[in-house]
This record gives sequence, C-alpha cells and structure tokens, in this order.
Amino acid sequence: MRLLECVVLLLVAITAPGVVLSRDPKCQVVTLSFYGLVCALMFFIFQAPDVALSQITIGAVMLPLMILLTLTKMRRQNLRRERERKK
Amino acid sequence: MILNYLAYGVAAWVFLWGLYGIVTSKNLVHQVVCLAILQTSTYVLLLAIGFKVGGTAPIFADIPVGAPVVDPLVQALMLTDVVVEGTVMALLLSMVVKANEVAGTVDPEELRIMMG
Amino acid sequence: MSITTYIPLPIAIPLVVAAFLAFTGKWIGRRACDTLAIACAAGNLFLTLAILRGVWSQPYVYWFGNWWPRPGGVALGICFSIDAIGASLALLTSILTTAGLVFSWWIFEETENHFQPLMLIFMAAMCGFSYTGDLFNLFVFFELMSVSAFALCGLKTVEPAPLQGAYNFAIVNTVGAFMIVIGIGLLYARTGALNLAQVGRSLGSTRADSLVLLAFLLIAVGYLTKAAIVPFHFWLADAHAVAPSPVCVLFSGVMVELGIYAVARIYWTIFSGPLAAHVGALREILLLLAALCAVVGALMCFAEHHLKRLLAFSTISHAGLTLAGVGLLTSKALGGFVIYVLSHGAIKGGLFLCAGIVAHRLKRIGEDHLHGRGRGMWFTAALFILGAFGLAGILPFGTLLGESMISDAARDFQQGWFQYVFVFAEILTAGAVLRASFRIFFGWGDPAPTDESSRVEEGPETSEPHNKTPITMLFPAAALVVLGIAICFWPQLRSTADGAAQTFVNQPGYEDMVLDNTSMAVPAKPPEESLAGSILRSSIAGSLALALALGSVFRKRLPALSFTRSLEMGNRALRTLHSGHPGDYVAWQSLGTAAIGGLFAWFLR
Amino acid sequence: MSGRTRTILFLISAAGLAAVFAWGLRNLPPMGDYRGPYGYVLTRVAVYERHATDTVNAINYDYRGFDTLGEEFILFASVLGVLLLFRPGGREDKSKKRVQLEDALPVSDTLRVGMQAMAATMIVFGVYIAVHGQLTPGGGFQGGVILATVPLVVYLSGNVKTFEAIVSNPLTTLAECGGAGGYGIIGLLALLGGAHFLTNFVPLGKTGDVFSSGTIAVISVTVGIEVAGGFLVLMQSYLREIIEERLQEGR
Repeated sequence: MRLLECVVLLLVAITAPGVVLSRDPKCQVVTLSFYGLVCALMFFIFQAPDVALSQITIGAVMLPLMILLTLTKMRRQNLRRERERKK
Repeated sequence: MILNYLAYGVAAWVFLWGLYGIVTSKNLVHQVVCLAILQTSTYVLLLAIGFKVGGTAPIFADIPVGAPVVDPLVQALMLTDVVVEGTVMALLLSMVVKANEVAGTVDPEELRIMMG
Repeated sequence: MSITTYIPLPIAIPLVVAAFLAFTGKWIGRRACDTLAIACAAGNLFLTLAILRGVWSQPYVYWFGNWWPRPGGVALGICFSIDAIGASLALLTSILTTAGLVFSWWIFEETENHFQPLMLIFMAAMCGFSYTGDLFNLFVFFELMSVSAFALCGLKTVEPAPLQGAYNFAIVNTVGAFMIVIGIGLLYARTGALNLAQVGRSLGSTRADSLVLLAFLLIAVGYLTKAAIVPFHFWLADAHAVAPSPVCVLFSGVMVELGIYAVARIYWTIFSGPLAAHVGALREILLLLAALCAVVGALMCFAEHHLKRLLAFSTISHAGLTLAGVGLLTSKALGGFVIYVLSHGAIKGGLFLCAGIVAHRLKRIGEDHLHGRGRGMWFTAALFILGAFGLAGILPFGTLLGESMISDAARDFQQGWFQYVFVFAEILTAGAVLRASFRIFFGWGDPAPTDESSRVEEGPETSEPHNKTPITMLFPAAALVVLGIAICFWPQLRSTADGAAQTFVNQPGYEDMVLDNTSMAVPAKPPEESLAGSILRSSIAGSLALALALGSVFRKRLPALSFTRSLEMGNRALRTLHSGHPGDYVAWQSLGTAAIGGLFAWFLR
Repeated sequence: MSGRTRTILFLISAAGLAAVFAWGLRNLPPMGDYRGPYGYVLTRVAVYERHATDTVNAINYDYRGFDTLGEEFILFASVLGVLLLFRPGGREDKSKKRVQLEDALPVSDTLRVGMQAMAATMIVFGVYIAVHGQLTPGGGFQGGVILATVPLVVYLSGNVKTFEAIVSNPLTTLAECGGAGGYGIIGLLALLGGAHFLTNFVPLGKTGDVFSSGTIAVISVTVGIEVAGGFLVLMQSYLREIIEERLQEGR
C-alpha cells in the first residue's frame, strides 16, 4: 500500500463523521458534496474510473442538489403554513 | 502489516458512524444523508477487496490483456450500488418533503403518528 | 414450447408492460391500464404455473446471455436455478398480485398514481427473487422489491401516517440491504465468486472461520429484516397498517416470507457445509429467535385494535413460526415451511382484502369505531371468521399440514417445546381476528378500548360512500380463503413438499447441477406421519381462540374474564417499544445484529 | 424511548458490532493482492469474447446484464415513486390555474451565454461518455446523468421557459419509459433467435470501434436514454412547484 492510498482512506475516515456531525442540513449539503468528492478521489486512486465518474455525478452533484431542492421546498411549505396561520 | 487492514477498518468505522447518525438524528433530511454515508462504507469495503497493488484500471484500451489489473467485478457491483444510492435517496427525500407538507415537521420524534 | 423459452418471461414481460403503462397510462385511461395489468398478472400466473410444472421433479438451471460456466466451474454469468420451492413461491406471488389488482378495480379513483406499473414491477422482482441462483442478483431483486414496496406503501399521501410508515420501512430495510452488500463483499473476498453454487463449492466443508460467520450474520440479518423477525420487525406494523389493502396482501402474503426463503436459500447453498459442525447450536439460536418473534407478535396482535395493524402483528407472529420451518435446518421442516407459507399467504391475503372491504364500506379501520357497524356484511364476516380459523390452523386449512411437519421435525430434534409456541401464537392471533370480527360484524359486547394507533384514520381509498361490496372485491378475497383450504386437499402434499425440500437441501447435488450441468437425484418420497396430534392441537388452539375472543367480547358479564382486558390492553412496556421512531428501530436492529453476532462468536466458533 | 436511552442503547450495540466486525474482518485476505477466480478469468477472456476494452462495462451490460436490468428498474421504480409522492393531489391543487411561465430570472447576458456554451459542451460530453461505454471509462449511466444536468444549467442561466419545455415534454417521459422497456425488449429479442435472454446477438465488430461489442453498446445507449429521462423527470417533479410558486409571488 502506497502512502497516497492510506492518505485518501484516512481522509474518508475523517470526513464521514464530519458529515454525520454537521447536524444542520444546510451545512450538511456542503460537507456531503465535499465527502462525495473525496469518495470520487478515492475511486480514482484505487483505479476505479468508472465508479469515480458516476460518484461525481451522483454523490457530489445530484444528491446534494436533491437535498438543496428538498430544503427549498420545505422552507416554502413552512412559509406558506405560517402565512395561512396568520390569516 | 496493520496498513493491510486499514481499508477494512475504515469501512467498519464509516458504517458505525452512519448508524450512529441515523439513530441520533433529529431531522429526517439529516437522517437520509446519514444513510448515504452508511452506504459509502460498502464502497470502501468493495473497493478494498478488489484492489491489487500495482494493478491498473481494468480497461484494456492502452494495456495488453493479461496485464495486472484491479478486480473489475467489484467495480461493477459498486456501479449498481451508486445507482441504488441515488435513487433510494431521491425516494426517501421526497417522502420527507411530503411528510413536512402534511405533518408540518421533519423531527422523527414529532412524526410518530402510528405507535404502540 | 420448451421450458427454456419461457423462464425469463415472468420477469421480463411485467417489467416491459410496466414501462409501457407508466408512459401511456395518462392517455389510455384507467380501465385500460387496469385491464392490461390484470392480464399481465394473470399471464404471469400461467407462466409461473408452467414453470412449476416444468421443474416439478427436476430443478432447472437457466443461464442468462448463454454464459454457461467455464471449465473448472467458474460462472461469469447469472443463472436462475429454479426448483419446486422457488417456483411455488413465484406462483404464490402471481396469484396474490392478480388478486390485489382485481381488488383495486374500484378503488383509487385518481389515475396518476402509477399503481399498476409499480405492482407489476413488484411482482416481477419477487418472481426473480425466488428463481435466482446468484448471490448479487438476489440482492438486486431484493432492492427492486424494496423500492417498489416503499413507493406502494406511501400511496395515500394525503395523511402523515402512510408517510411515516413508508419512511420507517425504507430506512430500516435499506440499512438491512447495506448489511447484505457487505456480507456479499466478504464472501466475494473469500471465494471470488457470486454464483451461489460456486461460492458454496469454494467454501466446501471447511469449518467456518470468523469471516464466513460474519458474512452469514450480515446477510441473514439483512434478509431477516425483510422477514420482520424480532428485533428487526418494527417497520412492518407501521408499514402494513397504512399501505393500501391490495398492497398489504403482497407484503404479508409473500414479501415477508421471501425474506425467510432467502435465508434458507443461502444457508443450503453456501453455509450448510462450513457450519455443519455447529448445526445444533445454530438450530437453537434460530429457534429461539423464531419463538421470541412468534410470542411478541402474538401478544402485540391481541393488544391491537387497528384492524390492519392487528393483521400486521399476526404476520410477525406467523413469520416467527415459518422461521422455525427453516431454522430447524432439516428438509422435513423446510417442507412444512413451504406448505405453511403457501397457505398462510393465501389466508392472510384474504384477510387483508376483507379488511380492505371493511375500509371501503365503512371508511374506518379502528375496531372501536367500527363496533357493530359491519352488520349485514355477512359474506365478508364469514370470510373473516374462516380466515381466523385458518390462522389457527384447524382441519381443512393448509396451515395444519405445515404446522404438523414443522412440529414433527422439532420433536425429532428434542425441541418439542416449539409446538406449544405454535399453539400459543395460533390462539392469540386467531383470537384477535375473531374478537375483531365479533365486534365489527355482530356488534357483540362493548366497544373495544381505544389505543394509540386505532385513532389513526384509514385514508380513504375511495371517496364516495358505498352501500354494496362490488364483486371485484369479494371474489378475490373469497378465492384466496378457498385456496387456503384447497391446498389441504392436494393428494400427498406433505410427502411431495418433503421431496422438494430434500432436493432443495441437497448441496452437492445443487453444485453439480449448476456448475457441471448434471441432473439431480430424485429423492424418495418419505411416508407421511399421522396428523392426529396436530389435529388435536389445532382443534384445541381453535376452540381456545374462540373462547378467548368470546371472553374478551363479553367480559363485562363475567368477572372471571377480566384477565382478557389486560391481555387486550397489552403489555405497556412492549407497546412503548413500538415507538414509531426510525432511530429506535435502527438502534434495535444494531442491537439485534450485535447480539446474534455475539451468539455466533460464542457458539459457532 | 428518550434520545438519551436510545443513544446509550446504540453505543452498547455499536461496541458489540465493532467487536464482531473486528473479529470477522481480521480473516479477510490482506488488501492489495486480490486474485479471486472471477476477475482473473474475466479480464483474460472479456476482450476476446466481447470486443469491449472496458471490462467493467462488459460485466455490467453483458456478463451480468441481468443485474443491470434490475438496477435500471430500481431507478425506474423510484422515479415512479417520486412522481407518485409529488403528484398534484388535494382539491385546492386542482383548482389552481397553470401559470404562464416567463424567463423571469435576472441574469446578465455574459453569464447566460457562458451557461449556454457550458450546456452545449455538456451535451457533447454526455453523449461521448454514453456511446464510448464499451471502450473507455463511463457508459450509459454516467453519460445519462451528465445529460440530465444540462437542462438544469439552462434553468440556472435564466431560460425557465426552455427548461420547462424540455422537462415537461412527453418525450422526456418517453425516454425514461422507452429506455427501461427497451432494455427488456433487447433482452427478449434474443429469445426470437432461440438464444437465452439478454444474449449478445448483434455482430461484435472490431475492437476499439464505437460500434463494437454488439449489444453492450446498444444497451449502454439505451440505459443512457433511460437515466437521462429518469433524472430529468425527478428534477422536474422537485422543481415544478418551486417554479410555479416563485412566479405567483413575482406577480
């Protein structure tokens, strides 16, 4: 095992708890897409370019995007509910 | 010696952190993300299993057949895994949005309608 | 036409039709969608029946993409290795899907819900799951089955309860699915193979080391989560209570049982060799789990007053009983497992459809609200009561034969105590269903006490009030209950099932058949044992269930019956455990995994 | 269960799980020297047998193509599930008028042109990835996801109308359903020739060509179409409400 591989594994090991511990979903979007990139990097280093490509598209782009949209949708729902309550 | 098992250890470590996140989560969106983290432990494990020191990617465009390559099967499994991740998360997130719409909360503690 | 031509069809055709329906559904209208879906499911019924006939005496191996194994037994492709047990589960799937689709003819008035394509995908996934002979393909179909099940579970989105149910279902099952992936990865690391036969041959009969045990643990826990075995069962009650009735039929009738089937499958193709030295200890661990599950499910079932949730807990209890069929690790009990699953699936499907009829007519599902309002629905009442006795496993029901084989096998291994678990679970589950039907359809006694979940309203599957039960609802319900009885009259059913199970557990024969293309030895049909003990036991269970139901309905008239009240209120601690919190569920799931892992490490080392 | 009890219960089981993992994982073969039969045999025969240089895709779309069929339908089923959950329900939704969409987002022209150029590049890139699956890393799935992000770039560049026109076009749904169904049909076509399901029946061509490797290339493109359609439909079901509300607020 080369140094590079150890480093990227340790990076994964450090970032994962970071994503779990960022309790606010808005922060989590950022940490998650960083984590997705770290995973993609790991796939590249471990000679899995096919998986790396799909990890970038899914893990680092699509998934955070869907979470962002989820949060936006929920914020709008909550605002609407507030407004209706005021009426 | 211990380095040989580092990747397996990292897989178990990420798995347990993912579980911890799901168990202690107070927000359904957070919980879904933790499930995604839990899933990445399977990537780490599969990747480590099929790895070969000095092997290249199993693509024979530039290298001759028979050259040392890493195992292609685990990569095929991981591709399936990535798709499953993306789609299951999309489904779960839409459930969360809908739950927020009809119940007005994303705290699992407050969403307990059915119990006992 | 030879069997080779139509083996892939029960999976491929529903999938293609589902894709077609999902696109054209908007334009061709509701009725055309329904018709096409029902035709497809009925076609699947014939196909699976034909496949069952084809593999009746000799299992059949089908290699996708013509990828036969290489010399030396290296399989690069995926195969279906179909035997009578898998084929009959696929047949059950097709029957229940057809019944569910026919039942849904008059419900779900809105059209854009993609109900029919999802049902077809669900059916195809379960058929593929019961046919496959590949470890990872098993997982793919498991996941396909799960995803379509999550979506179907949350079909009624106007209320929060279905979303909670679907969400909890999805979280717990997905965690289980990842455990399966890890287990598969570990086996692949050891053997470099994914074909069940090849993995099994590669492990051989070398004593299992900790890696193999861990792989077995993770894969088994993943599938037992689907099978709703205590302590992985929490999701089931939440999901079944809120899913539309025709979907519940598939959930309870076959999906849960397929989880147990998968454990049997991987045990007898992969792990029976490596674990041969510890078979006694493993049997005791599995029986303990089964008994715990049966008892907890039965207690919760009697304490429940939400009609569908009550049936859901009865499914948990019966899942425990069926786990014993596999957990005894012998072909006789496995034969009992098959008979039990087939007849229980039909009966439970019929009961859920009856619950669906009640919800359709009366718009409520809590036993307390429904008190006496079902008067006049005589046919539904009759089916419901018949179904209850089917759960008790009395004489003309197929469950009796399954119970007798499992109990006989348990006695063979000095585990005779398990037959009392059977009796206990049968009394409480049948008693609960009878109690509910006495209250709902006859209005006897006082209204039931309310509890947390019976306050949850059943979301309307239809909006207009209905004074008549359409034939499309009554007929499938009746057909399923009749099927649960008819199976008992199949000549020589027990020895046939035993023979099929002997083929199933024949690991060396299986490996040679898949990898070397040999045919399997046809086992001799063992003689059938006397049913007298089982008939006696089940009659006692049936009459005690009746007595218990009458006792709890009329307990105000006789002070001696007040114990039924505490039974009906349930154990407080046990009830609070079913908290509806996904975090709790996953915590229990991890605890269960760790505990079973500890047992494995201690006893199977 | 209170949050505290739950955490304690979990920590106990996590300790147990960690122990069980440590106990089992120590018997894994040391990392970096994998020589299991599957990968070993496959990397030696796949290029000759299938004229595909990317063996990962040879596995995905040929040797274990049946798994991928299941996987595509997992995607398909969950898109159906999301559509089902986000379907316009309830009475007030039905009475709501469809709003007229306008390109309302204020974006500078330079950015808009840049974004459009980016979208065009991504289309080329996505198609390239999708059709070269059998040769180089990538394939239908990855290409499809890249293609699905193109309309999103269009949306961000302010062309809401174009975005809406792309994603609500029945062709998007057709791509999704046709891609998924098409995979099954390609598999069934093999049966007509008397072969088994999903047999590679198209001529294999010359190794290294775009049209080599028979059905691998065909299926890769089919999957690309399905994935692109599927993710577009997903995106649209998430974005539709947001766009509509935004426009109503703008008035």
